[in-house]
Amino acid sequence: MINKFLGFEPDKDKLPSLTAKIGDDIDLSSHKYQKIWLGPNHPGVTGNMAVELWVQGNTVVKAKTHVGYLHRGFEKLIERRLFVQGFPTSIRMCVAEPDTNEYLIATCTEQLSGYDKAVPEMAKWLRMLSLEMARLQGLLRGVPGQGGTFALGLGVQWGVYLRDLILDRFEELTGARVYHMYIIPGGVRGLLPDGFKERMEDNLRDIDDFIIRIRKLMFHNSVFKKRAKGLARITPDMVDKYGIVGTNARGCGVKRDVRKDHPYLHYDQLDFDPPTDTDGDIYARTWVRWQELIQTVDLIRQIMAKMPEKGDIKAEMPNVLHWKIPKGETYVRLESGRGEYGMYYVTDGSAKPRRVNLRGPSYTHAIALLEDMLVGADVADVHAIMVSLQTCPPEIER
Amino acid sequence: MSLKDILTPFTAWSKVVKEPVTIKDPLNREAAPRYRGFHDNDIDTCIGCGTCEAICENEAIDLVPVDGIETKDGDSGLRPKIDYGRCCWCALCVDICTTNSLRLTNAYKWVDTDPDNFRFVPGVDEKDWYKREEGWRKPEPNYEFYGLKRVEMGELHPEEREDSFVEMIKGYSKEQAEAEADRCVECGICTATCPAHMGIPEYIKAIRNDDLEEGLRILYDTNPLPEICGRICTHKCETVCTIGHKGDPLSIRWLKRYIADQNPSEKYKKILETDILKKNGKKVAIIGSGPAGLSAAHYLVLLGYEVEIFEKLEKAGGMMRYGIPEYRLPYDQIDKDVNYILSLGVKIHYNVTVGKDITLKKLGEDFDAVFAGTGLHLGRSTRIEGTDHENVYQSIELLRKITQGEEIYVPEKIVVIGGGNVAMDITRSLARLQNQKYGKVQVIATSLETEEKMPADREEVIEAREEKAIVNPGWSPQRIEIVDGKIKGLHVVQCLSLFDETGNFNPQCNMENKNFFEADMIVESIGQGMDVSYISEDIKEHLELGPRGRFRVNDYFQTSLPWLFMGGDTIQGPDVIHGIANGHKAALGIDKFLIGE
Amino acid sequence: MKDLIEKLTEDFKISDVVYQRPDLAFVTVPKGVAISLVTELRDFEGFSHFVMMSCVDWIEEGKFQLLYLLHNPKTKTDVGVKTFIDRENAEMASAHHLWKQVWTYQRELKEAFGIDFPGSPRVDENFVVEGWTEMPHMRRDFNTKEYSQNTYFPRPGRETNDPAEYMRKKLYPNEPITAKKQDNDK
Amino acid sequence: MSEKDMNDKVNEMLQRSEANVKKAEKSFIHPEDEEREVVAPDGSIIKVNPIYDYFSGEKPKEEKPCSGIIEKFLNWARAESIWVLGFGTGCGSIEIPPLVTPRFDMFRFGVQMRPTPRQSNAFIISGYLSVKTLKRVIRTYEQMPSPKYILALGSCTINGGMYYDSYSTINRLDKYIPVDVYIAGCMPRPEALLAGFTKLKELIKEGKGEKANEYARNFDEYKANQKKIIKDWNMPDYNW
Repeated sequence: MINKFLGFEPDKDKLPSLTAKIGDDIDLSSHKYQKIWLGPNHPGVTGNMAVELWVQGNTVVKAKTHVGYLHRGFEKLIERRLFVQGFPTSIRMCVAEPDTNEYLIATCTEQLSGYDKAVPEMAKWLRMLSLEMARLQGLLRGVPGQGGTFALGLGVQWGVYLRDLILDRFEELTGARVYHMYIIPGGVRGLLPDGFKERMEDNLRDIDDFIIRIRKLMFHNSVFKKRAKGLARITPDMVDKYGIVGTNARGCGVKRDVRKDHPYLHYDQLDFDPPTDTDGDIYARTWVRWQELIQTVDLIRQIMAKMPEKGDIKAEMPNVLHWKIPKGETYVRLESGRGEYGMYYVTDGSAKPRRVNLRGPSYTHAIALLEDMLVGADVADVHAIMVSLQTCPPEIER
Repeated sequence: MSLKDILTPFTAWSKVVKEPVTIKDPLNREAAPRYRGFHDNDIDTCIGCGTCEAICENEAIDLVPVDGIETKDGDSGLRPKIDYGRCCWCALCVDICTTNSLRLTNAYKWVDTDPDNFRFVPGVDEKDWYKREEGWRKPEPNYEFYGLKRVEMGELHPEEREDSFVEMIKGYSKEQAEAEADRCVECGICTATCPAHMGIPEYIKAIRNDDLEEGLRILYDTNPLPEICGRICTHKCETVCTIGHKGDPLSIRWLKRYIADQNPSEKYKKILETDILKKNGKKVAIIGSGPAGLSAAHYLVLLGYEVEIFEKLEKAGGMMRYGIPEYRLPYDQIDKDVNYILSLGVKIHYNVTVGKDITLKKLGEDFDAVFAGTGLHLGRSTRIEGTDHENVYQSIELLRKITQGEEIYVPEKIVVIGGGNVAMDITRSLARLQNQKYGKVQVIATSLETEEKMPADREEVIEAREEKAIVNPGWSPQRIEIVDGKIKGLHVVQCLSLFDETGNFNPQCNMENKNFFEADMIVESIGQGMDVSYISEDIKEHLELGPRGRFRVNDYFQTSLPWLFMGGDTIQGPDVIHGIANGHKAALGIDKFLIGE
Repeated sequence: MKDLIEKLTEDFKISDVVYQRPDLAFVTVPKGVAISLVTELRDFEGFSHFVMMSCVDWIEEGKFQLLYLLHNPKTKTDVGVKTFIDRENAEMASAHHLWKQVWTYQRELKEAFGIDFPGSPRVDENFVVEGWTEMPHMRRDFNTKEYSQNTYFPRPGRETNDPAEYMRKKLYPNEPITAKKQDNDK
Repeated sequence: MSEKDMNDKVNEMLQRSEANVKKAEKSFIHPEDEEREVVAPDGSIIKVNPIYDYFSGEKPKEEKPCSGIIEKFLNWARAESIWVLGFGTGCGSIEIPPLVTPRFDMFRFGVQMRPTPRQSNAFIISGYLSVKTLKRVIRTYEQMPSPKYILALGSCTINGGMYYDSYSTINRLDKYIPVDVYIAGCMPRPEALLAGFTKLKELIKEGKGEKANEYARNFDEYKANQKKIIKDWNMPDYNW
């Protein structure tokens, strides 16, 4: 109303109609369209990637995702490395939740060499702990980060601080802040340090407080509600068509969670139920993630209560320098904060893998799905849509 | 949307009164105690084995020589140099470090303007973080990257073996050998210590790859007696094995034996590609068919020489056959190695004593060169009171008689003087004979050296005790008590030290602490001397003498008479592997002398 | 799962079935029927979730192995449909009409292995590398280390010593040693 | 500028562009960047060559420092207001959020993030650079106003790091753009980054933050190195 009074409200009727469809050749020389590159050097994109947008006025009519800016050729590099050398390389495949990569590569090698039964109990619980901590630190960035895309920076400030506390715990447990290199084929690389559980509990209490506050700040916020509700809606029939997984699928009521569907480690001994919502828009997805935040905190508490006090951390295995795995192939998956995260692993009987292929959820979310979802969206919402799909470029290009 | 949605976010203002979470001094913040920061290395413990280099997936580690660290047995003299333009701080190098010398401190700050500075040798180049105690060390417990426990070798049980001369070590099966070979980290430190410089990591690798023919080829590159060495080698390599710093050293000897055992002798020529050998028309004579002589013969015949061996006794093998009891080295295994060498075209004359049946001078005239590997076949005496009694024997003499199948005098109580491997051999042989004869054992082996310093291999002592022989070291023999012409026993006093400050042999004894070992028979086994009676005086005067009464030879075991080469126990050792190494080197020396470079 | 595969074996000439886990099986089919098997599994057997598509380079046999990994959300099982195609002029029928994300995989495989998928949208566009003139980078015969050293030049000034070789030079330079044998691990 | 001069300039640019295209085996110029003739609104036909028309192809110039106390004052001001470009080029950028949030709070050191190169004078190369990103980094770097500084994080910028054998990432950053400060670590902690900023401030105050001039001085050499690995050079030589 005010806008109209001041004359800012664009008269939609005067704009040319949206004639272009995805796949059509858009003739830029017709002067009806403008091309915008969002990224790679743009604070609004998720990491070092780019989206090429064709816009008509404020509306996107065509989008193309460009990746490869972070391409390091991991899959090629791991083919050159011994089985034990794979995990420091693989962990860098995704910086947002690095532990998932080490778990995958360790489990693949264990399954193919037959040592998966030999992994000690203690190591399994510690693996779960580090995976859940990784999920927690990812969510602490991700949930308020969605608010950040709508210019709500305060939640990010809180979230990043709390994430840092979890990184401190990681540092105590694993010896590193971000690239933990903790889960290795056969086990893990250390027991819990003294007093870890108490300090973790302190942090979890802070996070409990944060969860309440972020709810008030984001989900009861008129701006957030107005912009996020109804935006970038995923419908249940899209889930299989696009291969949507994780919170993006759960946001529209399709309950898929690898932890429940294919229980790995000791997830079958934990009491949890993956949260879902029905709307499928950005608000619903963020709401699911917020519930997941509560659940992850609870899971960490459960794990710390149920895990044994002491035990072996690594299985007895052959000399790592000449470890050979017979010919075989496998696919291992886990539930990362972004959804099903898997690895296809092929061995050929030598001391090095034949092929390693990572299946990141962003591979489908950020290319096929994002490109289609951006059509018709406002330019100002592009960033929000990218973040809501949990785009993580390194796992696309690897 | 309601008014509530507009007002609720303002609750965030309640944080305004909270204490800020900002770290006051972030530049001096300590990292966690387990943090993987910059490297430190205890260079005195480090042996430069290069395992850290092998496991580094980023090729961040170089091995470089360091001032003040010498290359010696068991220490390559190299130390890791780390390139921080490569490192990813995964600490695999720390986890696999064979000596636990490498670690990561929790220091993490290094800012520089010159990219070439980010390389350093931890523990050597001055860095301010070495004093930090915190940091990453190898995780505990039971966190190992290679097996620390040796694969158990199957042995005959003491009860089964104590009265028989059947070989007591069973040998590895394929699975056992591969499991044991898997523990090797391929550093190659052992190669320098092996007198023959065998390609140990290479043949262990051949076992891992299940390519035993390749393994045999590697063995024969430097050692033509693998069956023998695989059983009785003194395995100096195992004393420096890097795996031994944290766990049991690799049983390199048994692995060598495994390769030799698994290859049938009739296939040797095909595997080793020695069906057809070229000839160069020159002739070499070899005196003695011990390890040195056989080794020299083998490499000479490969080089194209016509080789003839002159052996005093009725069978080839020298001390290997006549000095080592059958339960350690069965005669058919000696035959396997010897027959292969003979099958290459080496001629051997048995029962020919040089100096008696044929003179050395004659050999020198008939042949282009002569190699003498005559060995130490004269027993040494303690020369204490009573050693001239008829029931005081030399061990070497008894062992030869046992091999030759002669009946020897075995009374109920025996004392053996000596703490070396030969003493253990005779002790255990006599114990077996006693068992066969009386059904019980009473042999006492005593030596000057204390238990820790006994020159015999540790397992020999343990096995001797398992066979109920008594090993009681640390006593200095004083006199043999003889009553009515019969030996009653040996008087000993406690021995305190063997060498004085200058390192000369000068035993110090505690005369107060006495002991008496009852015996009907005394065996002396305190070392052997060489018999040089085959060298006539006119030749001897041309030969220069070196230290410890041995003849002086050059690097190629050439004496001052250019056509005469000498090697084996008379020059170095005494053990088999030195003999083999000498023979090989002398063969090359003869080739150099006769044909030139 | 076993029943299902047995049921399909004859129609689709399935060979070489490997049950890697109770919930994961790999089957091999001829090149011509791979897409129809994938379609059959999607439409009639409930394998509605397309997990991934991958390629393995079996250079020794001159073959590329293509893998279509499908997931059945109801029975919670996975089937990997494998097919082998020639390495020379590698070409495969496109499956982009079955799932929306498949063309991305095909575009990546075209760039990384040089497998053509005629008809797949944007299959010729660059995916991750830009201005690439060498052979497709994921092929086994592309030596990435050599390429990196020749193109990006590691910082000079590094040299290393092999402990055994160094000890030989220092302690026994003239002794006979084992001749260097070929590396069997390669 | 007369019409003749104009034509000469256009021709010269066209020739340069042709030479450039010939050098590469295949043309990497995007269709919209190709030189072409367009019809202006008034009906006249204009030749355009977007790559050279929109940017300067001129070499950068060395800038002489002011004298004495003025330069000292300027250096002090520069050192206390390091504005970092918010371009996360690699994995090290995950440690930037902790720095701009309360826990480590780099604002108190006079460091802040800016969204565009035009407003920044410091560039954090956060780890490895793929060739594709390097091209953008060069372009971005050249758009930053002088004096400008580069902080390189981690092993990857020094000697390739753990991607030393990757076909996609460069090994040595200093061959392509000049670097002021290297920070060891993979990746460096926020505290180490702050130490890096402290070191950079010291350098600037001492008048040693002269890498932008070094780039201008050795421009040809840097360009040659860059062009050796960036095969599709579809941008002008200097684009500010």
